[in-house]
Amino acid sequence: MIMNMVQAINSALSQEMERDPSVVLLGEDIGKDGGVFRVTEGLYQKFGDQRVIDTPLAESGIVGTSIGMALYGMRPVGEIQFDGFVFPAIDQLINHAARIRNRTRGRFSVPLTLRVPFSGGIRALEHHSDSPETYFVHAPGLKVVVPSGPYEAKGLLISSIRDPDPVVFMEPKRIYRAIKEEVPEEEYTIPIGEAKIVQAGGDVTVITYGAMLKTVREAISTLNDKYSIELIDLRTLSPLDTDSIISSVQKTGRCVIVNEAAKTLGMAAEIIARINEKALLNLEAPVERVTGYDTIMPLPKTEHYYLPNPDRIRQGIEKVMGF
Amino acid sequence: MIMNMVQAINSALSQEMERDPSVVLLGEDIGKDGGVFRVTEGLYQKFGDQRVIDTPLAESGIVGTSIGMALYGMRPVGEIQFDGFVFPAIDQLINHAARIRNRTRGRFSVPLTLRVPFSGGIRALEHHSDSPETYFVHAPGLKVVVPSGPYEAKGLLISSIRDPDPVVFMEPKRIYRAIKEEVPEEEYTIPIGEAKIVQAGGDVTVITYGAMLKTVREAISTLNDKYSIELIDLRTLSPLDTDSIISSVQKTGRCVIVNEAAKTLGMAAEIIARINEKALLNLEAPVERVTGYDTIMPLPKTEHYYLPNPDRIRQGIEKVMGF
Amino acid sequence: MPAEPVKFAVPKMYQILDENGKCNEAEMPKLTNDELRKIYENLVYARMLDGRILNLQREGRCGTYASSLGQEATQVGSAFALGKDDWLFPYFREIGAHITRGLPMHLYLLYWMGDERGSKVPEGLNDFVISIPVGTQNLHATGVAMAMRLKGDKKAAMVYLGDGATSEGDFHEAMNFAGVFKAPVIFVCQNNQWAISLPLSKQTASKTLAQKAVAYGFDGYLVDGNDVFAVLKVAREAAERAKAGGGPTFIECVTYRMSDHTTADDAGRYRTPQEVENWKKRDPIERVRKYMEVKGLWDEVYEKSVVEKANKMIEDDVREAEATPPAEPDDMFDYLYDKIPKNLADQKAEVLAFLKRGA
Amino acid sequence: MPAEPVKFAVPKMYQILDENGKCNEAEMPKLTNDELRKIYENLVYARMLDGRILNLQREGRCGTYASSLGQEATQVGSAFALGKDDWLFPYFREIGAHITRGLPMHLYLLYWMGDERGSKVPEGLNDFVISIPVGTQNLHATGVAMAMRLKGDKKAAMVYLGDGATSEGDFHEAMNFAGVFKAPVIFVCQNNQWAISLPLSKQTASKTLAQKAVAYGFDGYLVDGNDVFAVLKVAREAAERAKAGGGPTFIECVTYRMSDHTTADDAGRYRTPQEVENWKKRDPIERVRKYMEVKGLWDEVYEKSVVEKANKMIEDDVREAEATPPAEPDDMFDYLYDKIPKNLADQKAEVLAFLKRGA
Ligand SMILES: Cc1ncc(C[n+]2csc(CCOP(=O)(O)OP(=O)(O)O)c2C)c(N)n1
Ligand SMILES: Cc1ncc(C[n+]2csc(CCOP(=O)(O)OP(=O)(O)O)c2C)c(N)n1
Ligand SMILES: [Mg+2]
Ligand SMILES: [Mg+2]
Repeated sequence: MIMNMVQAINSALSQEMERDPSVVLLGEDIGKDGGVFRVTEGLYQKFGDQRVIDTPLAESGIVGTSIGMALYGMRPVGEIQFDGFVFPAIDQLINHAARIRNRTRGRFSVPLTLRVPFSGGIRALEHHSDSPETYFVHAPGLKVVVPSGPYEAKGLLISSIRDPDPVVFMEPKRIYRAIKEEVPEEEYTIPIGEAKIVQAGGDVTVITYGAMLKTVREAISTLNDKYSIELIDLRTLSPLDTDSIISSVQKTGRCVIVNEAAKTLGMAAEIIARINEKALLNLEAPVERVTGYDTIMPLPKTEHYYLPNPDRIRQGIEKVMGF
Repeated sequence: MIMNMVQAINSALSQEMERDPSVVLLGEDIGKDGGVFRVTEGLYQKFGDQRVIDTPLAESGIVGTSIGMALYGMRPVGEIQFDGFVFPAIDQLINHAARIRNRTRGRFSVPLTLRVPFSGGIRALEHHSDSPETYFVHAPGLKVVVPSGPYEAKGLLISSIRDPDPVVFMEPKRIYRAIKEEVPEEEYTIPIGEAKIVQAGGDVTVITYGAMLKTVREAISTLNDKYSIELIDLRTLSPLDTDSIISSVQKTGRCVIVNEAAKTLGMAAEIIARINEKALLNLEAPVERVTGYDTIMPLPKTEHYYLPNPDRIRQGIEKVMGF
Repeated sequence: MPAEPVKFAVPKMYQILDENGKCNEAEMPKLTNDELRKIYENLVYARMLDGRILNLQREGRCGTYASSLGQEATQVGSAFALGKDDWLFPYFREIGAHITRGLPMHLYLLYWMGDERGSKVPEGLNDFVISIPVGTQNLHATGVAMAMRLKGDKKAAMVYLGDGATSEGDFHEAMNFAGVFKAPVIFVCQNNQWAISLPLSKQTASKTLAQKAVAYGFDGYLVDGNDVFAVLKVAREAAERAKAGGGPTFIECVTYRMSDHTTADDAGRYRTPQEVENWKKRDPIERVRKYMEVKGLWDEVYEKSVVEKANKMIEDDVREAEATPPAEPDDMFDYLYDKIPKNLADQKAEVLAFLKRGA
Repeated sequence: MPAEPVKFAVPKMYQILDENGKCNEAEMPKLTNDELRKIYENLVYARMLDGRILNLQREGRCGTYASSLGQEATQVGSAFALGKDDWLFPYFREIGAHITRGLPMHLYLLYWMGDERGSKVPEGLNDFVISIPVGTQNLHATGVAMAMRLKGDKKAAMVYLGDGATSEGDFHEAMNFAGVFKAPVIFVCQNNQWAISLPLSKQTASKTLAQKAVAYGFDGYLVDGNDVFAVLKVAREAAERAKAGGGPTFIECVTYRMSDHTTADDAGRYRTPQEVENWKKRDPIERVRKYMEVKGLWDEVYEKSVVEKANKMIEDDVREAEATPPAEPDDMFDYLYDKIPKNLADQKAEVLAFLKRGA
């Protein structure tokens, strides 16, 4: 069935809720309204207000009570309305959800999934276009998953919900409806922790995730004749699939990493550190970072200056190729 | 005058409060009690409860009201009692303090200093030994300063208080009283954004900051005869003094970075990324990370397994030297 | 005597001017005729500009926008109680307050059009900028008020929040700090019954928002938010009390969000047209008009002049906002810190070089 | 009528057993003599174990510790109201509650000695682990209670918090969620007058903590926290109400922290010995003893047996805790996730190799 990402996520939620009565949704406006992005559309009508729970306006409350529900054996799927509003919940995520299994030596655990629409490019309001993945990837005990399209979204979300540990599931809102593709109607899972080689190649490795995959595809569409490009979609940011990255870079010797978040301590930094550790001698050129800047995501009128775009990505690829 | 770091910070606070009536302190138990680490000892008695303000138990409240005070022209110096309790304040720090100058195009600014005792090694309770610097360094608009001893602490704190932008001043609590050294009684500043070459050398660059400087010194004390080690104390994590790092690594070709925070997306990752960008061809060996693990800081009985220690650091140095 | 829970009686809503324009003159705040007219004109300008922005949005000339329709009395009445030296902290739905304070409204437009320069409030105007994250602004206002008190300045800070915002932790911490430090801050809660799709009854189990002040040891008031005089009266007394050292006040203004939450929302999904219709009868402007008519302060000629003047201002606002030349990419680097750090300067140079090459 | 603030009368404190052991029998909760004795024995064991831990700390055999001295009635009385199926969420000062619930107390010791295995609560015991971050546990308990309600389980969750914790945003959000979702959760606030060095009067401007429940639309009770029967009575009724679908209850237990905040604190810096002396007269155990004596349930022989039994248990607790072999470094990797990810397995292998080399 042809679906966009909103439909794919909706389908995953709906099927998991049918399969497992302990799956409940919590969030702001996810009920009758179907969520501000309509991701939960129809679920309230289908499962009722005991399974699709409109919460008061309080993000720490959403995550903190989800932790409680998870302790009691449920599988809460929380929604944070926009990236910028995850910060009030960070204490509950990092100091609690992420630590409970470890600190109780396995006695308690928190099978919580937190959905967070993120990243820019939709000309949204302030605090509606941020890319906060670093905050979660740095925190031990969390898993961080980012789909790059409808097919990935459904399979990864189902895996996240079934995962026995807390997963931050980051949804690149820019491609909520921008990509349509065949998505199986039945349930399926995509393993967490495994990157995907989207396109095999031998000259240069391009690594990205989320909405940027589309942008990278666009960028390399005009370079594919010139270079043999290996394109990797990380899919999971934590735990990071180091092996896939390393074997690719060992083969190509050149690497460009694209992430929309701020450059300093963005995902690209960690990937470079791991390449440095395991494939330094293979490198023919410095690994290139094409990322957001170390500044605040601008308001709509100038957000295009901030976002990595095909031109900047191509420039990055040319740079490593021409080194 | 010989001072430990607690005394040096106290002296900086006291002198800045005398010099500038707009400097006020806010925090939990900083008044009569003098702070849980006694850093503000005597200041309440000297300046009164209008300048040394015991707040209710609420970290977001401390930072949020400090922002307001700063908007009104004061220079608030907030204290978070322990590292683990900065998370409830992260929204106010990252979404507000860090952004106000930018979003108002300079009309409003937030000259706030937030003191955060951090890192482990003092056999403290849960959530009392964390190293959250990544969360601040990744956030555009913040400055992040970490002293490594009494002398640095006084000069850097005075610079931080006078800085027109929000500074997270992270105090390595493990060395609060462990290092005593000559500290001028009068006021002086140490510029923010400049690393310090603690020891010049040509074979290998060792980069660290905070309490780890002491541990690194201990580690290399037995290696200084064997290798010519250049030791860099970052002092400021954001903005990072890239130039000092790069020129050192260009010279030595070998580098070990020591940080106590979790490895993935810890400071070392960003430093490696920058070395990769500007000094890749100078590298004779992969840059080595000696860091905390990607796990939760253990409780006191096993924290020694987690903390970088002289042996691990020496092993790291030998590894890059023997590559 | 068996254990009894804390007892509490739900308060009654304070009103001066009813839905039909009937006024309890004994309670009227002191206002000159000029002031009365000013209030009316602000209400009208607010509503008209709001409507115009909705149109601009539909035409693609403005970004997502949060309309104030129906809440003008709460906004104008409260802001009118402030002096020039007082500070105002909006959230994002206060067109009437901004107008009353004298913000050049082309800036407001510019902001919603997606340009940071819209938040560059003119020097001398003590109005902070819009807060998109719900609830956080309460702490900023409280901090400013704490500083006022520390400095011995006889001023007050006023902060706006929605009914939904009362659920956030920051609201609680701000209320508590305000109470403890007797900060001269006035919390103006625009209880417009909805937080996007969440009705008040699901936002909190407490019968009124005003009673939340009980938790913090200071006064809460329940006021008809569609009655500009009641809002002004209570806000003015709160400001006076604040400046006299009496500490904070919480004012629940009962009003209604007549429009969708924002232009990105469709309220038809979660509430009945009937409900909206019912609230139309309680329109905040209509009743002022009726009142002024009785007083001989309103007639068709006056109305025409008010509308014309507003239209003229609105045209100027729109023109000025749209005539603002596009921002430079430099801006995203230049305002982050007082002085641009080297790393950022390098990134800026990269962007500029990249853009030059592209051109 | 002029605008009037929300009115509210400060409640009176509920008491059954006064400081002299005088009891209002009409209000006594139903208790068999065995139960009475159990309560007394728990109080004594709690106090003695607490004292023993303070000694261990002084001897360097335990880490920083937060004493419960003086607060035993609040803890034992409230926890006694729960059934086995109910859940309990402590903060970090609930030795009496843990004892009452049947936690093997060597685990409690192990935790304060700095070993995560102390938080490995035995299966079947629905007690969550200590929360060092103040206030956060309120949301966890509320979430568990929400889940109980969703599943239709007739159970309740009880959560402890200090007076200081009422200032945190998470407390507010938990209270609000609890109210909205009618969650069967009982908030037991140990108002021990101090939050480290901050007296209650600087923590909040509200006269009582009980009245904070008004903000959330459910019942708050003000109870003598040094009266184990009053606490038990109110907590039991709250638990019954919760299980019957009546929603949450907030109970302020007025008590006193007789010791320093923790062993790292010196309360002499910020409070007078006089204040502590005054509270000694309101000791929570003394009055139960007097009451039981009158009832013929207490004499010196009994007392001796109680103390002996407690001593014996304490020796066992200490022995067992100290006999626990040191944890392996593996543990810091093995429990983070259900399955150890590769990156972490690599780090673990590194550590183990490193340690082997060192040995
Ligand atoms: C911290 C945070 N969470 C979520 C949002 C998304 N959001 C924007 S407005 C809104 C509802 C606000 O309701 P209310 O406070 O009643 O104000 P109103 O919009 O009704 O004026 C929500 C949930 C936000 N802006 N900030
Ligand atoms: C979020 C957070 N901030 C600060 C602290 C440090 N701290 C530990 S206990 C405490 C005071 C707690 O007071 P209260 O809630 O009254 O409980 P009590 O200790 O009196 O039992 C503080 C400030 C903490 N543990 N967590
Ligand atoms: Mg509202
Ligand atoms: Mg207390």
